[in-house]
Order: sequence, then structure tokens, then C-alpha cells
Amino acid sequence: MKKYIDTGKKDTRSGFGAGLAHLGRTNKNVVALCADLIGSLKMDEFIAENPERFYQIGIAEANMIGIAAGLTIGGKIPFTGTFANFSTGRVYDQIRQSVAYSNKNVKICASHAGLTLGEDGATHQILEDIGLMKMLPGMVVINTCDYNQTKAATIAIADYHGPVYLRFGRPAVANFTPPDAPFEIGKALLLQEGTDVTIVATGHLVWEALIAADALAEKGISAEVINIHTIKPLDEAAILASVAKTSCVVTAEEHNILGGLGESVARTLASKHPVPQEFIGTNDTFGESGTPAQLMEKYGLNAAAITKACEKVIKRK
Amino acid sequence: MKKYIDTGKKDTRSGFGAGLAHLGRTNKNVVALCADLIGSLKMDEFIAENPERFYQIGIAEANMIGIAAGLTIGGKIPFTGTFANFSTGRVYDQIRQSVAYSNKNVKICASHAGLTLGEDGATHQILEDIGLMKMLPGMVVINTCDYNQTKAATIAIADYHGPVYLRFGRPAVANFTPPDAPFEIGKALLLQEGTDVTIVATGHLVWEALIAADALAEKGISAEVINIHTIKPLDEAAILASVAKTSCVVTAEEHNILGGLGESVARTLASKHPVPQEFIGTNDTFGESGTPAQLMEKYGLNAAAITKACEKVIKRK
Amino acid sequence: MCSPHKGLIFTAVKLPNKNMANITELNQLTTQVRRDILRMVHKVNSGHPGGSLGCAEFFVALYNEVMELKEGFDMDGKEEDLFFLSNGHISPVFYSVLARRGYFPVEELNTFRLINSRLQGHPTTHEGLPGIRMASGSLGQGMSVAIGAAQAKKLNKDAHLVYSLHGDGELQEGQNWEAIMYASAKKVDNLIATIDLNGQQIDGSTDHVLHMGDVAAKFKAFDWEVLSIEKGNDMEAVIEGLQKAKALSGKGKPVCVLMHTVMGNGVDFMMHTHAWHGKAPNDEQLANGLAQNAETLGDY
Amino acid sequence: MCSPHKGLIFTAVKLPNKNMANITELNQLTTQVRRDILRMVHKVNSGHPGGSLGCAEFFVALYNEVMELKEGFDMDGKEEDLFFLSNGHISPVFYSVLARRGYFPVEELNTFRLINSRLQGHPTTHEGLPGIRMASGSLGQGMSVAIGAAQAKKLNKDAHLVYSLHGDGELQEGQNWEAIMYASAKKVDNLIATIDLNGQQIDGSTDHVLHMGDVAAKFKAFDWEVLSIEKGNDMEAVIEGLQKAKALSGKGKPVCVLMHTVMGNGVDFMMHTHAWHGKAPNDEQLANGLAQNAETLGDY
Ligand SMILES: Cc1ncc(C[n+]2csc(CCOP(=O)(O)OP(=O)(O)O)c2C)c(N)n1
Ligand SMILES: Cc1ncc(C[n+]2csc(CCOP(=O)(O)OP(=O)(O)O)c2C)c(N)n1
Ligand SMILES: [Mg+2]
Ligand SMILES: [Mg+2]
Repeated sequence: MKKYIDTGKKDTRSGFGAGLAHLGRTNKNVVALCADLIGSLKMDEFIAENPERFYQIGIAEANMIGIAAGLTIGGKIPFTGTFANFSTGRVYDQIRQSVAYSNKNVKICASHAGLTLGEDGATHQILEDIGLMKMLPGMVVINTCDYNQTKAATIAIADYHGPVYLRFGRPAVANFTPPDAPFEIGKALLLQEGTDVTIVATGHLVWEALIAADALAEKGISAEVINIHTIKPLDEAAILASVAKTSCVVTAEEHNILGGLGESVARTLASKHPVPQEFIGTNDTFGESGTPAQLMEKYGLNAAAITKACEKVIKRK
Repeated sequence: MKKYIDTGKKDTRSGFGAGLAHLGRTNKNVVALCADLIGSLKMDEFIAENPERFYQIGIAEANMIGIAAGLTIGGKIPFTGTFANFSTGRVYDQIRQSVAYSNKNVKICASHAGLTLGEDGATHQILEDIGLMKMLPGMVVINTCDYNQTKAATIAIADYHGPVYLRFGRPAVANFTPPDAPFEIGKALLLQEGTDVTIVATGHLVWEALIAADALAEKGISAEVINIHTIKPLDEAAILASVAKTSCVVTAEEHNILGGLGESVARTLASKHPVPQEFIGTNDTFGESGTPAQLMEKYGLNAAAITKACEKVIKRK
Repeated sequence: MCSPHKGLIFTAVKLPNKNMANITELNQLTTQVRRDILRMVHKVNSGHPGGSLGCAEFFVALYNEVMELKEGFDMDGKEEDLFFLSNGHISPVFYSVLARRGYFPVEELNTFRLINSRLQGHPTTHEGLPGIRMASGSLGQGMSVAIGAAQAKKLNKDAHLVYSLHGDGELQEGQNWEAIMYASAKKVDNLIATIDLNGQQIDGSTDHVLHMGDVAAKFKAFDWEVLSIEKGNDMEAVIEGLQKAKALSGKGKPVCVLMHTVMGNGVDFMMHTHAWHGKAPNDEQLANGLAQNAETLGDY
Repeated sequence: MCSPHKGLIFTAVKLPNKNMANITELNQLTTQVRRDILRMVHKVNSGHPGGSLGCAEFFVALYNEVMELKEGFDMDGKEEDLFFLSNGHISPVFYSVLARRGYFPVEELNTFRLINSRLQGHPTTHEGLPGIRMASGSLGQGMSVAIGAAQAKKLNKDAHLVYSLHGDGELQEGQNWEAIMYASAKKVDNLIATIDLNGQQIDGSTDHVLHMGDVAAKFKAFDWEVLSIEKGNDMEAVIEGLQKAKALSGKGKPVCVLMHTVMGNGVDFMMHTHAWHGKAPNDEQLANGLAQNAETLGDY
């Protein structure tokens, strides 16, 4: 088995901030917008270096999306930044019409996604944003797993022409992907090869999936781990190839099991190759206040939960 | 096979209007709100009879949802009315916080859902509202199939305490369910028994599914047809019982195949009983202007498409 | 009044001679546009004649007298004035004026709201229709978009202006007020937003549906430059008003033009009522309406 | 100034004697509330002290002097005044005042933002905390809710009032302006909406982030009755202002109270800056802050 080393805990949003700062230096068309959450989104460096290319919108997310769409007319590549909830559910119709349907080159960058937002509680912990964004035709949906990957993805999406939703999070988590790995939109990463079960994980749960795979290996179970950083377009070929070997799958996401990655995988498999699947995600519930670790434990979103789900799904083959 | 008779084409939204008028007479706590679309929502009768219980909000859907939530405090049962797009995507965060998370007794009633809205085109043809609403914990999601069922559902949801999303449509379609059938939230209706394939259909596609079942019968294929008027909570038992017989399923909805009923069914089956499934719905595309029939034909949402999908899925068993 | 015209676009169509554009010619074009509107919505028995007819002078003036336009069409629209229609339901007037300005063949008006058409019920970029830079239809989004485009122009050191149009009922959408607050706070002074103050929306008059009070006072309280066009269906008044707005731009404030129009203007039985907001005339009504607007430049 | 009090609620807690409530007692309670706020956010190293401290006088006045409250708590709140907190992030002050008013045990403040608590980061009905009738946290939604509750009161022929609080930065959200336009158009005159004009939001002063101009002029242009409390951290001024607002209610217009407060008020190093909008004090800072607000009614 491959060994993955945590090179030190870092928040994914800082990866976004670093990527954006890099773009500020390398791509003059990149502009950034924020709705009164500069610090949380780690946009300070970009702003300090490119004040004329930053738009402080105030607490008006709908206006932010519209302005971003307008800025593309004239050749700008706008990166909008706010919490995931206010990046998606708050402005769904605005994204739908002015960005997705109009095919504008807007990058919607969303921090504090999911339960790991922590103490602010349920009003801020969106667990539906992947589902919201994946339903929009033409929208690319990315959920990165660590600092390095978030930085790479931020840089990569500037070179892709079209609407992108980039989801990342608040807490410091293991940073384990190579700092120099190029980010390829839509290309799943096979992190661990295995034969008994496929784990398809995204975002913060990729690291948990790797821990689960280790735990399973100790029990003699060979788990394949796929980092599905891009939820749309989904790398169906990678998933089908893996399931062809393992004949069962566990999906893992920091998201409601209704509407998210898990259901995309279930649809893909039901269409092509039906197999037993277990769903790691929140079970149709709102979150609550607590520390990220407490919440991930309480709502069953960690390595232990993934391990159990793998054991269960294998029995269902 | 059972025979279903179209007693005359009627629009489902008129069923809503009739149900609301009935409630106006029978339940003094029912109030109605509209965002400048009274005629389209068929609210005229309720308003004429209960002017003091009607709130004209103007073109401000977010405000409408908030006011509805507030009206529940004091014991009112608010029914909000606007197009499906402006009932959901436009106000997702408002519904999320002020209705779903706050568990307010608001009935969000949405007309002109899906492609059959017709000539107004894609900005108005929401194909994601089922997915949007199903992801909200505690939200009941209903998509009725004809005038009679819409009227019955409208009346029934007033007696259920909690947030409800009721989806219906614009065009006149076959009216074939019994006018006196009680509406039971969450209880699937077995319309046609069969052994070769299960068709799980909702909304306007239920009638198409019945036509498809007839066509299949002529080819010697026995299709079971389930009217899944309630998408959430999903009647999993009914679906599993049927699939236990037929071992394959076709889902049919006037909605993107990403995020909707089809994926809910796929998740259910992947968790309990994986079988081949085909998805009738729009294939991740925006709609366009055209007549309802033209659009349903172009985007593959009719009896012919369901028939083909059934034949395909049976081969995949 | 005769601003330099940057030439025709695409196809040679029946346009008033740009170098001698005069009020009579613009009025003739307006009458033809009214015919187009009526015929378009009649043919498919759907669409929005009321607001379209009321804004005919505005569109004709804007595209044939007021805006500086480049030859050809590209999405970026650099070094030319831009226009965004926020109240997308009045697409018929937009399509007619774009076609007759040369953005696409006038004959294509025949495909309005038909399946597989570039002339969708509400304007869209999705089908590649020249002249359209943003989808609209879901109300309330256009001002934000126009602001973004205006700020891009500033960044690009492009001195051209951005125009937008909004319904009065549409102003009930809160996103407008986010945009209105932002535009003055950030000194977006290359934006001229016009409000179609026809006093009507779907369910009745704006007074009846949601009384909007003094709209001018609201924009002023939000620190905009505000001017009125009292006669929004008088070509000279519209042009004069828009030229005044131009003159007020670039001085640190966004400019709002409150344009008083009559819904359904030019077709007597459609005037002054919300009834024709989104209803097509039948055959007889069409004939009546066309009789009131005699052919000038040739029907499509 | 001494309105009749409709009695205590639930538990016997240290409350100023309602029948002889006086400014000194209310100020003592306010100081205790400030201690509660500091200790709550310090314990979990998260939460929003700045806005909470600035609104302490308002909450104490509202719940102990201004509102008519029934005994007990039910969701419908018929025949009593209601309050909605739209800027839900200042939950610490809300929780402290509710607890000390008797809605739930003061000791429960210990559970603020902990897992399995009824005292969520932002107020919610989801965990059944008495005193809360609507979740907030996502900004901009509370005025609509308050309007709905006020209209339900009218339908119920309940003459009580509905109060709400909103941040100044929060007013940048467009939904507020939908609600503001609606409330005057529909004569929702049993609503008293207070704005916490502290001039600060997350990224800096409101002037810096998105200059809001003359807020009073905006409300007036939207046809509201507007009054100001210049000294929003002076108990007498707050009570006087709210009583004036009460007197203005019922006359056909919604009432807006522009309350000038100091963010972080009562803790010198937290005052007049956005820095403490959402940051908890460390141990030393806590000690310092508590030293500036000596215990009056007993810490929880
Ligand atoms: C967000 C949204 N809500 C509702 C509608 C439905 N709708 C279309 S036009 C209209 C009335 C618009 O009134 P106004 O802006 O005054 O336009 P006019 O009727 O004068 O043309 C409404 C409510 C919509 N298109 N978008
Ligand atoms: C819709 C929404 N957008 C953004 C946020 C993040 N947020 C929380 S508080 C805040 C600033 C609020 O400013 P103000 O209303 O003035 O409150 P104050 O800082 O004075 O307490 C922001 C942007 C939010 N909670 N909701
Ligand atoms: Mg109008
Ligand atoms: Mg503030």
C-alpha cells in the first residue's frame, strides 16, 4: 500500500488564498469579489497586491454573483468568495440565470462548507451545496481534499473557460497531496489500489478514506480509494473500472446523502453496473454547533464510519 | 390491466386553485400569499372569498417566504404561490433557514414546473426544484399528476403540520385519478400491476407511464406502474416490493436526472437491492421555448421514451 | 441630436439612414417595431406585448441614436456602449430593434418562441443570438450584471457607457436595492439605468399590487443622479432624456432615468392596463392593432 | 417609564424587581449581561462579542421594561409582544438576557456553542430553546419574518407589537428592502424595527466596506416613520426611544429606530472597531474585560 504523509495540518481555504494570490501575479484578467468575509476566505494577499482588481461587495451575495457575471463581459475572470451556504443556496437563481445558463466564466469559490464549519451551527453548515451546484447544466463542481490540492485547483480553474463551483473548508486538516501535482478537472485520482471495495471520497473525507483503507488492510480487507475531487463532470470511467474489480462501493462526502456525490455515483452505477453501495454523509439532518471533530464523529463522517460501511457493503455483495 | 380514463384535460394548477378555495371555506387558519402571479396560480377564487386572508407580496419572493414563516407564528397556515423556479431556487436559503430549519408550517406551492411551462423558455423552466427541496431536512416534497390529485393534495397538506413543497404545472393534461381519492402523503400508489419492469413516475409523467404500460403490454411486456406523488418522504417499501418482483426499474420525472426522483430511487436501491435502472428526465440540459408537447418530445419525456427505457432496462437484467 | 454612428452591423437591412437620422425616420422605425411586436406575439399566442409596446421609443432611440456601437458583435463588447435588458419578458421589442439594427436577419423574428429558435421567450446567450450578452427573464438580476460590465469597462480603461432597462414592478426585487446601494457607494458613474415607469405589473397597477411610493426619492436617498423622462413615448423626449443622462455620467454617480411610459402604447385597447402585460392578441385584435400602426419599413 | 410587567417566566432567577425596576437596576443587569457575553464566547473561543456588547442596553430594556410578555413560552405568542433577532450572530446577548429574564436556566449559558446544546451558535427553534421563535444567522431574513408575525397579529385582532433587530451591515442584503417596501405599502404599523447602527461589519467599518449613506433618508424614502436613539448605550435613552417608537406605532406606518451604538461597548479595547465582531478574548483579555464590568447579579 502507498503511504501518505500528512506534512502538517493546514486549512483548505488557505490553499485557495495562496492559489488566488498566485493568479493575481500571473493572470491579469483574474479579479476577485467578496461579500464581507475577506479574512475567512483568505483573500488578503490577493487584495494587498491587486487592490484595483478586488471588489468588496458588502453583504449582498446576489449582487456579487450578478456583478461577477457582468465582469466577464470585458474579459475578466471573476473569483467570488463567501461561505458555501451564501455561495450557493442564497444565490441559486442568480447563478442559474446569470452564470450557468449564460455560460459566464465565473468561479464561485466557497469556504466553510459542511459540518466542519463548526461552532456557528446549522444556519451556516450547508450540506446541500454539491447537490445544488451539480444540478446546474454546464457547472463544474469541485471539492478539494487538502491545502495543496485546493491551491492547485484554484490555479487550474482560471484556465478553464466556464462556470466553476469550488468548495473548500474551514478547519486545518492533513495536507498530504504533492505540492506540485497538477490539477486536472474531471480526472479522478486513484490513491490506493484495492480489490475488495471501492471508496469514492471527496473533500475532507479523502484523508479519512485513506485512514479507513489502512484500518481495513489490517483486517485483511483490500480497499481501493478514489479521490473524486471533481463531482461534475464525474469521472464515471474511473468509478466503473474500480467497481468492475471490487463489485461494491462506499461513497464519502461531507454532505447530505440526498442529492450529493453518493447519489451521482448511484445513478452512474444503476445505469451501467448496479452494485451494493453504502453512503457516508449526513443522513438528511441539519448540523449543529460543536467542534469539527465532534461533529464529524456525531454525524458519522470519519474513518471509523467509512471502515464500518466498507465491511457492511462487502457483506452485501 | 386496469383502464384509466382521461375525464377531460385540465391543468394541475387549477386543481391547486380549487383545493385552496376549498380550504378557504373549511379552514380559517389557511392564508395565501402570492408574488404577482395570482392568475397563473389560480388563486382568484380564494382571494375573492377571503380577501382578508390573502397577502399580495409583489415581486419579492424572498420576502414572501419570510412573511409566510412569520405568519405561522400566531397559528396561520400560509400557502405561498409563484412559479416553481421562484418558489425554490430563488429563495432556497430563505426556505432553508426560516421554514425548514425553523420547522414552520409553510406550504410552498409551485406552478409551471418543468419543461411544460413551454414558451417562456429556460429561465422559467426549472428542472432542479425536486432536488432542491428534497435536500432540505424535514421538507415534504410532492409532485402531483393531475387535476384531481393536485386538488386532493392541496387539501391534505393543510392537515399536515410542517413544511411542504407542492409542485404542479401549467398545461392541461389528462385528468384520470378519482375525484374522491383521499391523498395520503408519502404513500405511493400502485396504478398498474406488472412483473417485468417497475415504472416509478411522478407528476405529468404518470399518465405517460400508463400509456407506456399499455404499449408494453401489447408487446407482451408486463409493466408495474407506481405513482410516486410524494418524492420525500419516499415510499421505499413500495418501490422495494415492486423491484423484488421485477428486478429492474425506470424512473420518470419532468426534472433533471441529476438530483431528482431518479437519484433518490437509485440511492434506495443501491442501499437495499441494486438493480438496473434507466432514468427518464432531462439529461443535464436547460430547456427552451416551444410547446409543452414539442419539448417533452425533444427532451425525451413521454410515453415513447418510457417504453424504450423499459425495453432497454429489461435487457440489462 | 445626431451623434456619430459607428456603422451598421452584419446584414444590410432597412435602417433609417444613420447620417441623416431624424425624428421622423426614428418614429417610422418605431411604428414598424410595434407591428413586429404584435405579429410576433400573435403568431405564437404568447409573449409580452404590453411592456414591449411601451418601450418601443426607448429601444429605437437607444440603438439608433444614443449608443455608440461597434460593427459586428462579440461578447466582450470592448470599446462600445453596452445594453442589458433586465426585464427580459419584453424581448419582442428587443428582438425587433436588434434585427432592424442589423444584428440578425429580420426574417428570424418569425421564429420567436418556437422550438429550436435563437429567439427564446426571454433573451439568452445560450442560443448565440447576436446582440444578447446576458440571459434575463428571472427578474431583478440585470442591474448587478450591468454594474459588473461597467466596472470591467473601468478596469479596461474603456470610456464607453453601460445602459440597462428595468421594469417598475421589477424594482420590488431586493437584489435591485443591493445593486443600487453598491453602484453609488462604489461610484459606478458609467452606468445609466432606465426604469420603465408604466405603473403596471402582472396582477394590476403597481399602486395596487405593492405601492412603490416615490421612486425618484428612493433613488436619491440611495445617492443616485436621477432624471425623469415625463413623455417616455415621445421620441424627442426620450432622446433628449438619454442625452441628458449621458451628460450626467462620469461625474461620480450612477444615473437613473425614470421613464414614464404607457403600457401597450400605440394600440388603443392595450393602453393603460396590465391586462396586456403577457397576453397575445387574437386575429381580430391583431388586425386592429396593425391598422393603428401602418407599415413603414416593411413587415418581416 | 415603568410599564406594567406581565410577570416572570418559568424559573425564579435573579431579576430586578419588576415593580420597582429602575435605571440603576437595569444597568446592573446590563453589566451582568456583559460579563455573561464575555464568559460565553471566551469559553468556546468563538462567537460574536462586539455586536452583542453594543446591544446589551437594548436587550435589557426590551425584555425588562419595554415589551409586554406573557408568562411561559409558546411558539404562537398570542397576546404578547414578540421579538425577532435578525442579526443572529449576536446570540450571546440574546441568550444572556433571555436566561436572566427567566426563559431558561442561567446555568445553561455554560453550554453556548457546545455540541448537543440548545444554545446554538446562532439562535434556533430547532433545539427547543424557550424564547426563540425563528432561526437566524443567515442575514437579512428577520424583517420579513417580523412582518409576517405582525400581520398574523392583525388577523388575530391581537393589539400587541412586534419588535425586531437588524445589523447595519445586514441592511446591505436586498431582502430587507423588499420587506421595507412591503411594510409601508401594506401599512404594517405594529412593527418596530431597530437598526444597530454601530458603523461596523466584518471587513471594516460600513463606510469602508459599502458606504450606506444616510440610512434615515432611505427609510423615509420608503415611507417609514423613523426615529433615532443617539445614545444607544445609555439605558434611559434607549428606553425613551423605544417608548417613543411604541407611541408612533399604530398610526399607519411601520416604525424604524436607528440606534447608534458602539460595537464592543463596555470593554475598552473592544470598542469602536470591527476587530471584535467575531473574535473571542483570550484569558488575559477576558480578565481585563471582566474587571471593567464588575459582577452585579452573580455569574452563572
Ligand atoms: C423573479 C421573478 N419573479 C416573478 C416573475 C414573473 N413576472 C414576469 S413579468 C412580471 C411583472 C413585471 O412587472 P414590471 O417590471 O413592471 O414589467 P411590466 O409588466 O411593466 O412589463 C412578473 C411578476 C419573474 N419573471 N421573475
Ligand atoms: C447572508 C449572510 N451573508 C454573510 C454572513 C456572514 N456575516 C455574519 S455577521 C456579518 C457582518 C454583519 O454586519 P452587521 O450587521 O453590521 O453586524 P455587526 O458586525 O455590527 O454585529 C457577516 C457578513 C451571514 N451570516 N449571512
Ligand atoms: Mg411595469
Ligand atoms: Mg454593524
